[in-house]
Amino acid sequence: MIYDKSSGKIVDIIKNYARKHSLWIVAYGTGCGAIELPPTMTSRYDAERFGIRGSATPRQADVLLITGYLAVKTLKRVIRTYEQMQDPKYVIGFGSCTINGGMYWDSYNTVKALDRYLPVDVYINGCMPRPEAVISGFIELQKLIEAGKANGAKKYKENLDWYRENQRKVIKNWKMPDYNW
Amino acid sequence: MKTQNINIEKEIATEIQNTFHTAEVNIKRNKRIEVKLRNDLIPPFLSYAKNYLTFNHLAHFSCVDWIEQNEFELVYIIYSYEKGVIVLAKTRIDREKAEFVTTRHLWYQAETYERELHEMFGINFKGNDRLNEFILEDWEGIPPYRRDFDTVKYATDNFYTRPGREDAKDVRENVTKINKEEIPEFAKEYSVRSLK
Amino acid sequence: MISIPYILLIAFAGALLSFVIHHIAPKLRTPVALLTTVLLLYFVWALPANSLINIKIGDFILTWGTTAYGQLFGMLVAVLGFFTVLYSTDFMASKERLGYFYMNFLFVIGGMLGIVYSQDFISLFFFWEIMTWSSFMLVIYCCKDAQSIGLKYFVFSAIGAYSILIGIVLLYSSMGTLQFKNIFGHINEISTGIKISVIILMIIGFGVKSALMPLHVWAPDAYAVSPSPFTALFSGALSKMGIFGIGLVLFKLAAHTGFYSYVQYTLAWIGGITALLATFYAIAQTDAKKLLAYSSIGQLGYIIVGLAIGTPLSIAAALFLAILHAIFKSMLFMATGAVYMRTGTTNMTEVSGLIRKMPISFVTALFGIITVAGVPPLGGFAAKWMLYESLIQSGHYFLVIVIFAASTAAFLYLFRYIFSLFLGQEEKEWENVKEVPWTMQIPMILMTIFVLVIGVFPGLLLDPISSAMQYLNVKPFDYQMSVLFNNWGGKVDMQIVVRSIAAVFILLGIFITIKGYRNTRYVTTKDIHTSGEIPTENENLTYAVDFYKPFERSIAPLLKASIDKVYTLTGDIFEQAFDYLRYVYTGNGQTYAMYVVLFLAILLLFSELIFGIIL
Amino acid sequence: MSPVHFIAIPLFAAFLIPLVGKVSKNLVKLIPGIVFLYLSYVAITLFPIGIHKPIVEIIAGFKAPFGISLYYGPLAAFLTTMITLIGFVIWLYSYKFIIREPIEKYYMLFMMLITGSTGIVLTGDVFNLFVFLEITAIAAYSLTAFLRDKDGAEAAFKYLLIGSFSSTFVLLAIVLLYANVHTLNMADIATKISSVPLTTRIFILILFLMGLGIESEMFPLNGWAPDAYSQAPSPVGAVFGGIVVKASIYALMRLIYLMFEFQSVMHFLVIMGVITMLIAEMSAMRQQQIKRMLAFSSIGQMGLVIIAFGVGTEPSVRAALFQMFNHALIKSLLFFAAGYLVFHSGSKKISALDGLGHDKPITSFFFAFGALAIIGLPPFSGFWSKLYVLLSVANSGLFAAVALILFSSVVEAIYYLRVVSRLYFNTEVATDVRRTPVSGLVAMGILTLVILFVGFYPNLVLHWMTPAANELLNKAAYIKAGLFH
Amino acid sequence: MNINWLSVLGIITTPIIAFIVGVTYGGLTRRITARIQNRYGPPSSQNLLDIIKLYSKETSIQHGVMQHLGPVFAITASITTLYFIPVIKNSVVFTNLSFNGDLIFLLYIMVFGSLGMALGAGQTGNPNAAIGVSRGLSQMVGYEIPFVLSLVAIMTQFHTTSLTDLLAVQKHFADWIIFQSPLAFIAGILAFLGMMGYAPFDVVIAPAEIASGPPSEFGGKYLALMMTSRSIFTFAKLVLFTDIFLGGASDFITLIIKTFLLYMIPVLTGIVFPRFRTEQSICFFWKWPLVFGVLAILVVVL
Repeated sequence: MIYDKSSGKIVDIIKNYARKHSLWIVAYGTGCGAIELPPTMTSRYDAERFGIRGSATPRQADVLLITGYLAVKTLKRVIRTYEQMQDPKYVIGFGSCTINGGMYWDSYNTVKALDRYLPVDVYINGCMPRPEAVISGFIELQKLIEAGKANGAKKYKENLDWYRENQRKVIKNWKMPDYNW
Repeated sequence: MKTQNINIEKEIATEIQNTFHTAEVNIKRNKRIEVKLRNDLIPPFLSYAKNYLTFNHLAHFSCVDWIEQNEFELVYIIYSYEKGVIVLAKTRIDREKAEFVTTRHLWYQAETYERELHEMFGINFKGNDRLNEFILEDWEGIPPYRRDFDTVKYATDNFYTRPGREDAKDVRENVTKINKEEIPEFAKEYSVRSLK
Repeated sequence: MISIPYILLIAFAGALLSFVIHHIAPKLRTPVALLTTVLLLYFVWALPANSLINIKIGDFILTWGTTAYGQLFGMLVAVLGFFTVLYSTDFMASKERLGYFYMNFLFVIGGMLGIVYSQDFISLFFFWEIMTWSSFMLVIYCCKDAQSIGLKYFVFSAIGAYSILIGIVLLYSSMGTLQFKNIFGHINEISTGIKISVIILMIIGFGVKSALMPLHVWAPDAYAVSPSPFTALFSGALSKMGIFGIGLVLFKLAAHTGFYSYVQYTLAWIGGITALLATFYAIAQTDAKKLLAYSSIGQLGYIIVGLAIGTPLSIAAALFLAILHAIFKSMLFMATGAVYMRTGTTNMTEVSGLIRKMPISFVTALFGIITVAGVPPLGGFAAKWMLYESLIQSGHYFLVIVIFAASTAAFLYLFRYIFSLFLGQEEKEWENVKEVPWTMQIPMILMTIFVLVIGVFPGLLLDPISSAMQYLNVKPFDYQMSVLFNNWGGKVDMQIVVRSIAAVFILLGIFITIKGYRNTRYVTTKDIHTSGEIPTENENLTYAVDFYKPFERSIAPLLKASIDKVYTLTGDIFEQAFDYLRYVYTGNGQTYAMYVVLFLAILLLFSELIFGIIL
Repeated sequence: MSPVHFIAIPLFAAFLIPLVGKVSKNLVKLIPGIVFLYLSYVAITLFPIGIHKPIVEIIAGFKAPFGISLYYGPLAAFLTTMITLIGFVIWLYSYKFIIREPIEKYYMLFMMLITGSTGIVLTGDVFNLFVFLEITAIAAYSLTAFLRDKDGAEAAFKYLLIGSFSSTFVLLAIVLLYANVHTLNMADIATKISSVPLTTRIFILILFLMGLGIESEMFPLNGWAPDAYSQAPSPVGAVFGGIVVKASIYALMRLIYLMFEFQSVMHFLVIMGVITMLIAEMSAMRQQQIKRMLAFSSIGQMGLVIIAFGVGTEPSVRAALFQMFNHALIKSLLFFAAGYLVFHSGSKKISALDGLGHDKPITSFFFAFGALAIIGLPPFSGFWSKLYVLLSVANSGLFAAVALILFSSVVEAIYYLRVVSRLYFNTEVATDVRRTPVSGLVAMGILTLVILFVGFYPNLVLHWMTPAANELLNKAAYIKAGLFH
Repeated sequence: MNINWLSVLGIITTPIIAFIVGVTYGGLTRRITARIQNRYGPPSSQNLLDIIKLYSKETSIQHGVMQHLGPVFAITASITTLYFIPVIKNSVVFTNLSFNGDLIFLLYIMVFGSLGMALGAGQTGNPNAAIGVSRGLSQMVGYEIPFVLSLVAIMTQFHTTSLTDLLAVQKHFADWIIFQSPLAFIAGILAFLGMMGYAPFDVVIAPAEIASGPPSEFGGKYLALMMTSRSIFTFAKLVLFTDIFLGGASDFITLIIKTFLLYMIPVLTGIVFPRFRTEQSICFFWKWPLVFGVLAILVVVL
């Protein structure tokens, strides 16, 4: 897979253009952030004009939206969902909980710093980020895609061991199938 | 129209006191009665309250960790729709050997509360056969709601903590103290980008 | 050398021989049975067109002869007989009482061949009964549950056979002969009442075997419990004997009478309703064989509709469907049998995801269901097309809706069938399932090729059908090797259809997916979107129970009303009455003595009534 | 060679057997075999003659109508052959089956019974008919009680009770007949009966109908049959079904055809036949004991025969005779098989037969074979006779009877196939170390072969049926042959 | 062998045109929906972008052969169906194979794709997919009956089963079958609503409920193929209905106008209606559309 704009092939430009304008999100409603998505998608803010659309299953989706704090239990599911997605795929961390734990900084069951476990392309700050911020985050992602820099999935694949190590550190009982890609 | 009995708490309290002589019955405030009982009297009391005093709603069931007395206090909050009165039935059990009997036969929803208490406090409810993994997954060690469980220590031991957070001094101190891990180059990029 | 008595002799001698050999040299029984069917196949195929044999028994002359119509069905029986016996060699290998099995199997085949070559009603009935009891023996072959089912089958068959017999008896008493050549065409010499009774009785009788709707209740259970090779023959060939008989009655007896149109109209509607209801019942089944059994009933309903409409195109459609149904339903029953052999069950809620384990069976089942559905590239389409065209053009507007509804609803159960058995979750329980042995694959593969070829060249099958129709005194219809015509000038060229589908399919298939397929990696069916939850190995993710619940809810009143209950109730009432009646024989000598005295008294007192004389 | 051998030889053997019994039991067992072999020789010799031209034998020197005469016409030829055949297989079967002492008494009674039956078939004299009837009946009573258990004795007593009615009625009828026509020779009676007042004739008919109806199992008079069949030893059941009843019904039909030709009698017979058949088949449906079930089936089949006789046309009489023949064969086979099934399972109950087909495949096979045959399925002989009965009944326009016959066939099929499926298709396999004796299997095998052969080649029997039926129907010829031979 | 190059041109261009038109219609639909919901809405090229993106996505996993063949079946059926429908009246280029086959044939070949899709969905082993197929097939039984009723009415009225003959009947504006046989049109168009699968009849792919149903395991190329097929198939169905009821089209502009108007019926219905449950939609189809269909036949027959 070529993500780079610098290859200069017209095909890649078209592909990246299409990718940029067609972001299908699998909204993994983990925390309170999920409540910000309905206003984002509906008439008031209408994210669909940027080609952003909800999709039902990870197989069809491009963007994994982590909307809030991640319990260890949830992380396991999120990892699985992420690994079921098809390349190219992007992760957006949503709200301060995903960045540094937010108000759950001392919780016994919440992971802080999502990027230790999944390659986050864009973080959206705030607690909670308003829909404007969400859309701005998406636009940021679009810019990255167009520039060919949204290569989190690639990084994930290349440094799978490091991610796995972190993941296994948190998830005590690793019962998942290993996706060796 | 039903006439409002203003002395209903007193009536109930008296009735309870007359039935359970060892109980310590206090009227905490309007429509709220506290009943402290010996732990072996809790099942008969709840049954009595449910069947004779029409307290047929288990509103809540929780636990307080009295680590100083080495005891758990179990609190059953039951409610009567007819009388509009809440009764808090409290009892103490041994903290070391945390065991109690189930009240699932009275209220089926008690099962869920008991599972939670089992997981969070490590109380074993005899007669409840569904005390399996509930909210936490693969939890090892001290149940997290016990007061001798150090949550900050656990969090710092297990989860990576990002440096920063200048806005919150107390937190920052903690964080800077504990963060010793190296971040690889490629990962730093994202961290930096998101923090700027 | 090659004549009908030899065919029958081979069949029956082979039957007895395989029974005897089972007790002497058990290893030889299967070769003997197989050899018998091969010989039968050769003999039937090489049978000269004009053979005619007369045998005198008492007052009657039994006549056996070949007709194009009989030969059509005879060929079908012989081919299916060979395939099913070949299929049995490995399928039945581990079973007990194989001598019994093969004996009755060959008896069934012999009986059916006898039926198709009969040229008089006595021998028709003779072979009909042989076929009936030997098939009964095979229905009860499997297990204890089969007993009551077999008994039900036999009772219905007996009722059917005896109503045929009453018809025969009526014909004999009014015409004095039972030769086809003396009866066909001379039917108008007898009175209308007898004519009507004969035709109705015979249609009822033949209708039992072809599972017409109020008489179908034996079929699902009997199909479900009989061993799979026999189920294939049962549904494929045996039920076609009913069609054979109805064809004879309709076109050789009823066609010359004044009330033909009423018979046609009634029968067509019965067929249509059979098709619809059977389809609905099939949707609600959980056992694959029962599902296919109801499907068979439905398909036979179409055939009856086609026969009853009576236009050349519709009769051709019916006969085409009859032959094709024999093939594709055998394919499906064989695929089901293959699943049964490897998993030990045909319950669709238990088995799933066998596609990678049993690819040949899957392909057979896939082609089978596409043919049943009547979707274009395969043979089923030609039959469906001719049937609908003839229905619309002969003005049966509402009937076409009924059977179209049935045909659409058929997709439901067909998909459920193939999905539940072959697709869906690959369960750990069936991890070690293997493909069936080659003896079972060969018939399946051959029949798959057959439906493919017939799909492109329906004319191959329409040739014998049109000569059979000539025998039935039906006007010829237009067709070419691969082109079908209707009466309004419409036509479908199957070659163009198949070519275009194949071209697009190959273009897209090769250039778009083959590359993709190579680059992809197989993941198990546990690796699916389950909202992040990780299914454990033993977790059952199969969606198989209550597959069509919403649809069943929509047609709930139809499903609830079961004709079966009526029969059960009738049977219970009779049995209870019989039970009371047997206490006439009290076992008490005094009572018996009293009966004697009472009888004497009655004879004396009512002698005027009885003998016309006052004593 | 003379037809009198049919009566004399068994009679002689019957007297010989107790004497030989003092010497050797094994010899006793052989004597009936020798007798039957001899009788078969007689039958083979006489059959070709009798079937074409009746042989009339005068006993004691007086000419008919004064002397005692034997009439060996086609019908008698057919029936004696049948009795010989059935008797032979019954002997073969009994050879190992009857192990209970006193064996010589069993064979003596058996020989007596054969004497009686052949006598009934052969005699041309009404009083002798009565005598032979009594011989048969008394032998039958004794055989019923042969096992000397409580049930057997009870059944025999019932049989005796009803049988004494029979004797009384027949004797009364004969007396009345003699008082009116002053002769006992049947041919003579036939010529003179028209002079008797109608009322008297009807009365005599009623008495005959009562008397012989009891023996031939007509409906309200057949109370004895189920018990007698089921409690007697199995070969005796075959004796009843194959010999006694067939002889009695022959006697009844002979008398009726000879003396009374009212249409109403015929219709009455048809009605009685239908009622007999229906009630018997329905009663058989829910029987718990296999032999009792067979007994009821037997009664039902006799109903069928009575219907066919009652229709009274040439094809129907032929069909009736054919049906009689087939029934004798098949029912004997069924009783034989049932005998060993009961023996192996140790219980008379049908429910005890579960899975015997696996343990005793050959006996079970014979039973299944017989069941299929008696239901009337091709390619067994039962198919043809039932078909002939149906066609002949229908030819007389009695479609209701046709429908009822077929209805009872369905019922018959149900209860027979229930047993068959129990035999073969229940999984519990009972094991019995005792083996079925070869003699029994040979007996059943002979019957099976005959049934199958007749099934595939019915012409063999049908060929003889026509003269036999004609004899019964053609009164003038009988008179001519009987009186002026 | 003489090859009619115009036909070859038609055979190549027809699916392409159908794809472009279908995709644009899809995009327009989303935009119109957005406008009605007081949103700005995506650009009308959005569907095309989606499809390009899906094609460009990596497809690295599969659940078996049928998952591959399912979408191929679907697109084959769509294109083949299109070939047997006269797209432009009397046009040499766009006649394709419409001289062969008739309405009954079309009814059956249209099913081919659904069957393939259902098989592909089945192979993935996702229970949601099976539920979706179950719902879809159940609903199909619902709408096929009124549809066939209306077709039978038309076939009976004009004594032909051929689509070309039906086109020949509707020469002038007043001859359109929508005017000649309005009852059949009502029954047909109600069935059409179900056929298009927009709300209220979108219980098959209900995304929030059963994770988009049959295609829930399809991503990347599979989904792209399916969307392509869907676009072409939508166009084919629109052309079919235009040919049957609206007198066909003799040039592209007419075709676009007619099909677009026709297309707006299910789209606009879908925007304002909530979703029906399966049995509700079956009951719906077996109520009024059925009555209209029967009336249409009765009118023709009597």
